[in-house]
Amino acid sequence: MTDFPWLTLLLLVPMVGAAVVAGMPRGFARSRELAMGISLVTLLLGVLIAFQFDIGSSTQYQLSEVYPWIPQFGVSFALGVDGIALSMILLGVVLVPICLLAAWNDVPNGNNRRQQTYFALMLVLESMMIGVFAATDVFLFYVFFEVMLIPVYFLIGSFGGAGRAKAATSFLLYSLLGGLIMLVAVIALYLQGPGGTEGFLIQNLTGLPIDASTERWLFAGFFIAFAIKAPMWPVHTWLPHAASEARPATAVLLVGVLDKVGTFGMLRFCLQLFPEASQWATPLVMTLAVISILVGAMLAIGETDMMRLIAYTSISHFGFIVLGIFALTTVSMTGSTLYMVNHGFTTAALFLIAAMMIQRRGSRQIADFGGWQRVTPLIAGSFLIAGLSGLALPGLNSFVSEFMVIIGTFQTYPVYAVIGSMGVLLAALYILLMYKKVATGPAPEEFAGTTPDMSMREKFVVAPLILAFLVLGFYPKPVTELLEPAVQTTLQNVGVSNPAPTSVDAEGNER
Amino acid sequence: MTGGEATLFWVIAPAMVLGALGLLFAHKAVHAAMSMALVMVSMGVVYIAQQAEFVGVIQIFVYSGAVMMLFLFVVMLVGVDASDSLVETLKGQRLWAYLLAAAFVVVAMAGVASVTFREPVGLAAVQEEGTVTALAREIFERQVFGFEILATLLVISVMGAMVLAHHERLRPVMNQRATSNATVRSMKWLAGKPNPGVYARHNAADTPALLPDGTPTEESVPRVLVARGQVASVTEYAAVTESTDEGNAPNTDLEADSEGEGQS
Amino acid sequence: MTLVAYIYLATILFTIGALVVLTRRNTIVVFMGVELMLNATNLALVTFSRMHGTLDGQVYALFVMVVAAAEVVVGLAIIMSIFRARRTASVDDSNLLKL
Amino acid sequence: MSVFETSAGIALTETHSVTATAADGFASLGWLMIALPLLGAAVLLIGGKATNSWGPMFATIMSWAAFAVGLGVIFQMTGLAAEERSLSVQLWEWVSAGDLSVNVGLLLDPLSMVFVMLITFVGSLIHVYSLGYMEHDPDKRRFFAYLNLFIAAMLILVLADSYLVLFVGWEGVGLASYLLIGFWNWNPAYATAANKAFVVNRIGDLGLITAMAILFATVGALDYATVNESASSMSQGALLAVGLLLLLGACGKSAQFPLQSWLGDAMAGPTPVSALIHAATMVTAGVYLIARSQAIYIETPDARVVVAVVGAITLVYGAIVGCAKDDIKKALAASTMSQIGYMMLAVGLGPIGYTFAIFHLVTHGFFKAGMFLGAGSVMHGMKNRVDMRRFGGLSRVMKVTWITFMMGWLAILGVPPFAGFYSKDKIIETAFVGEGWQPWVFGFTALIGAGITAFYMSRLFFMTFQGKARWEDDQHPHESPKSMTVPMIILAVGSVSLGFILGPTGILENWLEPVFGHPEHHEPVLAIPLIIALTLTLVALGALLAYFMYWKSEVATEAPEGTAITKAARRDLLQDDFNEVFLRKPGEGMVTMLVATDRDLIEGGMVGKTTGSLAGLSDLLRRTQNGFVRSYAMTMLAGIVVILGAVWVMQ
Repeated sequence: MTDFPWLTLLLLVPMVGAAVVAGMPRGFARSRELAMGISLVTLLLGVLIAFQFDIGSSTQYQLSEVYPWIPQFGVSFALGVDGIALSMILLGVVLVPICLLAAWNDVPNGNNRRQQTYFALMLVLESMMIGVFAATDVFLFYVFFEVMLIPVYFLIGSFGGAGRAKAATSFLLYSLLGGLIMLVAVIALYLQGPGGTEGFLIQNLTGLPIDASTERWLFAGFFIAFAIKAPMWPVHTWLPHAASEARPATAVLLVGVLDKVGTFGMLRFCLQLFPEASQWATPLVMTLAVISILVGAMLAIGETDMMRLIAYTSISHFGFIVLGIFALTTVSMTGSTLYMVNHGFTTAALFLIAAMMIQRRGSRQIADFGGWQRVTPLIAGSFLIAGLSGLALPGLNSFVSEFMVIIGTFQTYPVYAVIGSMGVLLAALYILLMYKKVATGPAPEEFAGTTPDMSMREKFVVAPLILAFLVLGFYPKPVTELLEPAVQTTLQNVGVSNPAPTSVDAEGNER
Repeated sequence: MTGGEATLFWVIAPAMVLGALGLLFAHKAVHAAMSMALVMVSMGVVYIAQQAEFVGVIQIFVYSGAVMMLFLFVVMLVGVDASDSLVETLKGQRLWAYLLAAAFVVVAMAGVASVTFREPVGLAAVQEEGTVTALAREIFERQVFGFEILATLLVISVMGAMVLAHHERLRPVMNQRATSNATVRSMKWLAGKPNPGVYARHNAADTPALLPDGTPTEESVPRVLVARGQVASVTEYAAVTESTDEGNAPNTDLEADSEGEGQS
Repeated sequence: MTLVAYIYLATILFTIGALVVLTRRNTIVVFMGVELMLNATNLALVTFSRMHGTLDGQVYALFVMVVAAAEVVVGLAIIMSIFRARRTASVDDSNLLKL
Repeated sequence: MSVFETSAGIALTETHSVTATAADGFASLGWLMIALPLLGAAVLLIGGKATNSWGPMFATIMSWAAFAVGLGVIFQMTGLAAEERSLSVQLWEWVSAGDLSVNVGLLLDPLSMVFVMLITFVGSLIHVYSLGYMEHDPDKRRFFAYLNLFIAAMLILVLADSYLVLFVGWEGVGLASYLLIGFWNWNPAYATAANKAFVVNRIGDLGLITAMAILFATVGALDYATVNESASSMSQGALLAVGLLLLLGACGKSAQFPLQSWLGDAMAGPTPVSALIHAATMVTAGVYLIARSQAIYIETPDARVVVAVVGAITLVYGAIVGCAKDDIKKALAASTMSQIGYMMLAVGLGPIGYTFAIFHLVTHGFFKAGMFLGAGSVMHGMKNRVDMRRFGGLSRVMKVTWITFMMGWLAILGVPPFAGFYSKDKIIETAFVGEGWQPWVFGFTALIGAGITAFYMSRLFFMTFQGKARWEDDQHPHESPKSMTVPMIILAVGSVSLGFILGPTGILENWLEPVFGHPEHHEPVLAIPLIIALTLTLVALGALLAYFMYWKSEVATEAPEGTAITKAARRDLLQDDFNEVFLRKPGEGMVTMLVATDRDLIEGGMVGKTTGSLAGLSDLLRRTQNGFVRSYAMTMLAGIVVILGAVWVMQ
């Protein structure tokens, strides 16, 4: 069964599903159930694939498939996963059904195709997500990277809130800008490579003898695209708009999974393909990462719109992820990749639960809330849990990863680690201040007693997320085991080894 | 180029340029079309002179005969009188157009002049079995695919023209019943419009009838005449009545008319 | 006096046709300008055909005629319908290309 | 659950070393101590309204069950030789990547078991007390869930076998504390207090995280065993840094200077919470952390001195604040701060102080919890008033509360033979041990602190229970129900007896010897009897002063103006004002500035100007698209001319 094209199948199921959902007659009443079924099948398939994956294997990409696509230009349709890609794909296929459930009543089923379009777009997005993480051909990656924008653009632009047009345009332009810069780098990279019919395969482009200045330019081309995607300060301004104007389910997929393409790309492309340049750029990148952590957190503290606040917290968290990636130690990089998974769940919970309150209150402004712990105790309680996950409370998912990033970074860049860890403190401030303003205080009279608490559907949205918090918080081992070999491979490609404990060095005796 | 052909060329080329200039400067569309036809016919002659007999004949038949007639037909439809205003609406358009055209002529001619053409081969060799046959061979053997596509294009364009020229009927045809129903529903002219006026000296349909207060009413005249502006003035006859009935000075022409009418 | 004279003639006719298109505002006249340009091109094609001793130029001239005929048919139909709708045959009045 | 054979060990002074052995028998069920209250919390929180009726009782039972398991473990331990009383329970591999590998493991040793006993016993008593105290609260179930959560987290903290697992408990108790301080968060001030507690604690946690980062970078592991073993091979700089950062963490959790500001506000929580978390258990976690990290502090005397200095400052600081507070709970909170200052001082003194610090910690846990419960009982009878100036003469109506409170009062004063005498005097004696300036400074600070403590605690006691009744008109004080008084009585018995049971008999010292070793005996710079005499004299003086000021003379129902220092002490010696001016205001300014920067400079300027100029450019180009066919045709002709021209020029 190893030759079976699992990944292509995984890619196709939601894509074909989307076509089916979209093709149903106008006013079709069961499109939600249909989409949900498709996403569950995808999830099942994803889990099956996870079992096919051999952790101990020595090959970098497993389940790989290579078909010629445009052999004249060296482009092939090549899929394959390492531990990092697989974990991101799994994150995606787990989050999509949750998001679909959360989006159940987002678009009413009128005598038109809006509902079907909405759910079909989500499925298309899922397919693109899988593709972008599974692509092992640089050009194919680029194609998915760009095509992915289309469903998001429409999800924001035609289903979003009042400022959706601006948000969608801003999102699209930012991403396209990054993508175009990357395209230049992609083509230039191909010209540096061996060429031939498989000239775009990552394997064939790894470890190229490129001269230093070219490598730095290429690195910059890729890095800018990923920094915009991630997003890092100062190219972050599209995210708060997009996240606050999009439907919460879209925002979850956008921030929780799609933006990970940025950090994923830094790992897989920037570090692996341009090791020298990566090390050359490390001080700058680390500085930007630390600025992202601190500025993102402080902007979150100063924000008055709940959704935008959550978006800013993501900027801060992405800072941590980038910090860990470029610290180039096994611990920090494993931490970062684990953070990528954790952040997906955390943001999902924050966005979705905040949206439940926003929907009931009819406003996104934090100042319009107050005392909601007494209006909807269950929602407020889960919001607190999600918030605690966001501020990396030990026992919940984010802590393990954040801690690993900090102590791993400390091994090589203590100063950055210490400054970055200030983000831990600021996280407590933004989460708790928001919770205080939203949930504590006297119960608002016009809502108390009349506003319904969490419905059964919403419980099914929140429960898996909180379960994921706890499982990943207390037993992250299955995930770290998946991630660590991939991280090790990347480190080998960069040619860096872990720093040994200094006391052992100094004394010369081993523990 | 033999002497005969050169002569022909020097006669016909200025004619063609003149025709083209006529197209450029003629005020009336009809004149423009006529100059154009001149150019077309001359062009056919030139083709024939250039050993392209078939093309030349087609040029005269199809272009001058069919296409130009079509143009004239449309010109007639749109209005023979329609003439261009000489006031240019786009600022600088005319000036720039002449400048650019001059530049184009200079550049293009300079370009052509700088090319060294080889000795003309002539068509005698390829047209051994006859002009038409050679051409037919060319078209139906080598270029048959393009030919088929052109045929399709023609069909499509005909369809397009039909669609464009066709006037979609937006409401049902008004038959007699519908018309009478509409009349009754409108509560206007239930008993029919008044007949045209009848005067001693004139009883054609173009004279309006007079209302009881003596004012003429246009409703009594057929609509077409009104549209054409061919309604006769009542005053024409009033003047006559005035002269026959001097003692009764009219306040207005119309009143005079009506009085005159009453008296006569 | 060589065959190049025909090419010069074609150039002049083409220029005049272009001028007609640029300066005249009556749609029908503009259209005739376009036809003039096409004819000028045809003249060049036929001349080249004779120069090179192949029939390609003539064939293309024929094809151009066919295309021009098709164009005239559709174009005039368009002019008719514009005229019906707007009671004018001026190009400037129908600046429909502008949103 | 899997049991690993590890080399988790406790390294002490060079000669003394105990290796933890894998627990077997009953002790291998040690994880139940944590699991049971955690289960309680989970059942109550997830069960929702269905558990309203039986939930609180269930939580109480869970807490007692944890106590029972702890007892069982201790019982098993007593059967082992002193050197073998260090048991390890390995649960599962938690964090592992590269060189980092941390197991979730428990270390059952004498030190942690002392804490287990204190936490579960006092904690369970307070559960019982809360059954009465919170009886009419609509959210009673949530309260008990949080209490159970706290017990579980605190047990994780003390039972952990590595800094990272300790950190889980560390933040866990912080969360429980946050939830409980903000339990009545319909009052925005209470919610703010909860936030403050969490955020200030986070500053300390930052220290702890950084300390762990240094440990990992230098030692390569985070479990106590490895760290203790390798501490001697660490560089002095790293040791000092770790020592100070751990102290920062301890300061946050134990409300020590300069991170003490949250404790007073934390009194916003229900009184049982104040008794349990902010007096008996959680706030002593800092002391535990320092005691646990003794291997590091042994190597770095400089850090140790800083610990002692922080302790000394806080003990005076708390005492001064305690003198000025009129809010009974805030006065007790200040006293807690001061008493923990004593413990901190003791652990800062090095090996000779550890045992006494833990001893004082235990006795303090009892008498301070007892007094807090007494204060709760008073509030229960006085409709939740806390202003001592409107109390007075309650001894007549609340006999049980009065007596039990008196026991606690005498204990904290250090009157023989009450518990405080044995524990606190030992610390004062130890403070006088040493060379150079240290014994004199620390000794006299501790001594004077004892005098001030006597004054403000007597003030508190007299203002509340003695003198004339100054009640407001609507007050009808009454004794509290049995469920509340019984725990108070038990704690009072402890306050009376724990001292001479554990102290002079050497039970505690022997019990903790495997952990702390047997320090050589040092003579204080003053004779011991002299120290005791001085202490008791100062205590008597302080109490007498309070007697004349607050029992014999009239107590104003409105606080008098007071001197500048009184005013400052009422405001926690201007700590909050300091924070406000030097931390919060600049922080707020920074946030405002950054928001403006982000909006105007980055979004408006960098991005906005770019898009703006692009839009301007396209606007210019748009003008050429005027919709006139002839214009377009002209551009075409121009293009052709240009191309032809270019061709011509190139030829």
